[in-house]
Amino acid sequence: MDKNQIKELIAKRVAKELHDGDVVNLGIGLPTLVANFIPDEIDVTFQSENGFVGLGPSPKEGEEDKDVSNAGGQYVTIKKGGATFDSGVSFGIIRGGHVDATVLGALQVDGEGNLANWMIPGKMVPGMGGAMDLVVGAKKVIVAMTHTAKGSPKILKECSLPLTAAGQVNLIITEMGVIEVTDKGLVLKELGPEVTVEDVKAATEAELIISDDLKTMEV
Amino acid sequence: MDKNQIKELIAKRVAKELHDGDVVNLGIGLPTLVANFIPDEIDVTFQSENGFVGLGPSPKEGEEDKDVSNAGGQYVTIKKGGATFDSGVSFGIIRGGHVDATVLGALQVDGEGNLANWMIPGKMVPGMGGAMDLVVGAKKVIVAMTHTAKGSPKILKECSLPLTAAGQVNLIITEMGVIEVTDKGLVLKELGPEVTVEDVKAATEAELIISDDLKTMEV
Amino acid sequence: MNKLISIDEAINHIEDGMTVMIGGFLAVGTPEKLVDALVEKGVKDLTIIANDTGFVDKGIGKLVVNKQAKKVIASHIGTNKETGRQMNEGELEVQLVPQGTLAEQIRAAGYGLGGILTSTGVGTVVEEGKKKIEVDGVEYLLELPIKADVALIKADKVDKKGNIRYNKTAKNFNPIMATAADIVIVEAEKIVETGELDPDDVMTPNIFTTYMVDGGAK
Amino acid sequence: MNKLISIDEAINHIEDGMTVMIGGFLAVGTPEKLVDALVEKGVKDLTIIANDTGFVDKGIGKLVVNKQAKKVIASHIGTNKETGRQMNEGELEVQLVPQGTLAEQIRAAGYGLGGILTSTGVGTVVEEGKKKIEVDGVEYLLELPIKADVALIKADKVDKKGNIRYNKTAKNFNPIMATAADIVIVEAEKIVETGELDPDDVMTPNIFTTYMVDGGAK
Repeated sequence: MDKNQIKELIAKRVAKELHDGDVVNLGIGLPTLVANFIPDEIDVTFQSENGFVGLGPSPKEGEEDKDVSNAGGQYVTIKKGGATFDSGVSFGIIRGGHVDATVLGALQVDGEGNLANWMIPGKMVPGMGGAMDLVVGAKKVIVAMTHTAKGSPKILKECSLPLTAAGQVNLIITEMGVIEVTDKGLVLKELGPEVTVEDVKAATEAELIISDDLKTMEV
Repeated sequence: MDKNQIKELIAKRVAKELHDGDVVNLGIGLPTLVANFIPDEIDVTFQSENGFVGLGPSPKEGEEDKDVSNAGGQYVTIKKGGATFDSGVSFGIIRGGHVDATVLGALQVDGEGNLANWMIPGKMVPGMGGAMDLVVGAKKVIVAMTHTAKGSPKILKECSLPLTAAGQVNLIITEMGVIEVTDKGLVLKELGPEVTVEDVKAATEAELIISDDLKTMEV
Repeated sequence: MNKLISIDEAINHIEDGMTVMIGGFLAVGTPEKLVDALVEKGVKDLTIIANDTGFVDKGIGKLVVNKQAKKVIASHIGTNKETGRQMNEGELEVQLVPQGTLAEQIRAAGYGLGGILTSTGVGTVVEEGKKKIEVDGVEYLLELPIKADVALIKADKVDKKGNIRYNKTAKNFNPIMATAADIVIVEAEKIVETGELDPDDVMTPNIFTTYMVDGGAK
Repeated sequence: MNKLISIDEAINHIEDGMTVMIGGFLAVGTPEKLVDALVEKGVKDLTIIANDTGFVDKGIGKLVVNKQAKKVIASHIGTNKETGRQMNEGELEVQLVPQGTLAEQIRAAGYGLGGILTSTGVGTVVEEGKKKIEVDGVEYLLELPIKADVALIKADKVDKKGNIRYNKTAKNFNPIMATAADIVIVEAEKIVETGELDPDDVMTPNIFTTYMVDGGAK
């Protein structure tokens, strides 16, 4: 698989986690692609933390509204039946548990469900933006990312970078598999295409419990 | 003076405390009358804690809007340029110090600026409504009331009834005078018509400091 | 997902012993048809959270008169003598809360805050049993979130997706309560098509609305 | 009281060393004309409170590039390399705050709360130096109010009394910041007559607006 195929695979698998009626926040980058793979028969409402629900597709060129953007600053549209609000309400929605799922990338995740995705000390300090609130507030936190970075594992025994939140991740979806964060540790529930359990173990620093009911990732 | 003349005198004197641009909350009863005595040349915005600014006069009979009432539940009107909001915003405005003055009645006030106006244990327990927030939040708290109740002083050495708030009253206006609450105690600044300093002292349980610059109440 | 249901279906979500928030300020902005249906169904032992208990024959007061409440959390009960009578005779527990504090406590529950610090009530009976926290030399009360099983909300308009618009002073506690209950039932005077409300005109976003009922125009 | 003044008059209220809140989210909803005038005036040593520092040539970032800030309080600075450079070289103090916490801290200042409890940031560097408070076995951070001397706000419409309406996602921090500064200056695309905005359509009530300037339609 090339880079784009990997991203598409992950996004498609994440889409299957979403249910009719869900309110979902998609992070910048890979998670944004998830919106493209929601089946027509289910109605998912996308929340954008800069202040609205009902995130629609990108506008046609020349039809942009300077006052309608997503949390990444790109021009987007608001669907019929959407609603706008200020940052206080937006994060009230997030912190108050009214977002069913948040999908975001990670620099590191560990076996305790800890997540690091907002800074690399001395190198990259962009700020946490809304990530800390999203990870603490959303009912389900799905990390969607490539399994490794330049060959190094990103699923670790313990995160070494400053945390975005402690113990909040529920599910990790990569091109190599679907991993659930449980009280007992990380459980590999589904295996990606073209890989073996040994491949996943080799690419993962954290201990992996292999589900008795291991399936192949279906997308 | 009969009862109505007394109320009118007090309301007229309170009106003189209000300035152009002020945001003012008037309590139920006597304080409501203050709105009738604002000079045309000054612009005072009345805030109603049930959720709007721009409180206007009562509607004509038959022109009531069931969804426009004041904090006493009476039908009122909203002036041009008014704005409505929910109870969270309304008390944000109050608690946040955006109300310049609140005018309310009292069962008891004392020399420390303590106020009791919301309950008589075992007898009358209506609840504090918005009074506690108003008294703590408004920049200036003006108590507007008759000087005594059935001949008994209401301005006491120490309130005996449960407090609405501790140390928040700034000014007491009665038919007998204008009394300022200062660090040193209660200072009689103005004397009501038809009374002497001795009369006021006799009708007041708290110590009164007589201002060097004692004036006659002008209304 | 069709959120538009009948009043009877809506009321079936409310059971004995539940905690119910009800919008309105002295019966302005109270969902009267939902209250009437609740009176008719006769569910008991409710904990009612509201600004006030309305009047004996109007608003939330009807539930008190019908003895359906075991507890009331409100800022004011003075306009309904029956609430006071039941309280004095030990039939009803009444917890009085400053109005602004009540609004913030409900908002805190809806918006995921662990509590808020306020000066309101310091030095009064309101501070009894509460944690005091000093910040920069000023003393505050820590007030905790208040949430409910069900919120009954009165709207002017609702679109079929559940976006709500309130009219004038009929807002009061409605928009806040709509955030702080597991089930949010909205009685609307007008049900409109999705898209009729501009995103900027929505006062409560559709994601908060569980069900809505047609309250008909008055 | 005439609140409508020129941009120059408005900017004269901002002096060296002041704390200034500025609305906007990645420059959407930022009052660009006020920012430009502030750049031109060249006031220094500002503490800037904003969601982010925009871009080097757009939004709040222009003030950073022009070295007018001594401190920035924001949730995100990644879209403006100059902010990071000044921070790394010790020229600028940057305090990073989770976006939702920043919104609540500003609201707390505007609405008179002594602070709020949030779970956001627990177990991260955000908790450093903060009081932790446990409620029902859950640990929260006590986050304190953040206020400013001046708030610069971007509106779609303002009426002559100062009632504000924002457009779509250009709201973001604007309505909250409008509550939390001693002087609130609103740049509006359209100034309309008092009465043109229905009381239910007002998003920030006139009492918060100190001054407004005509930002002209784009």
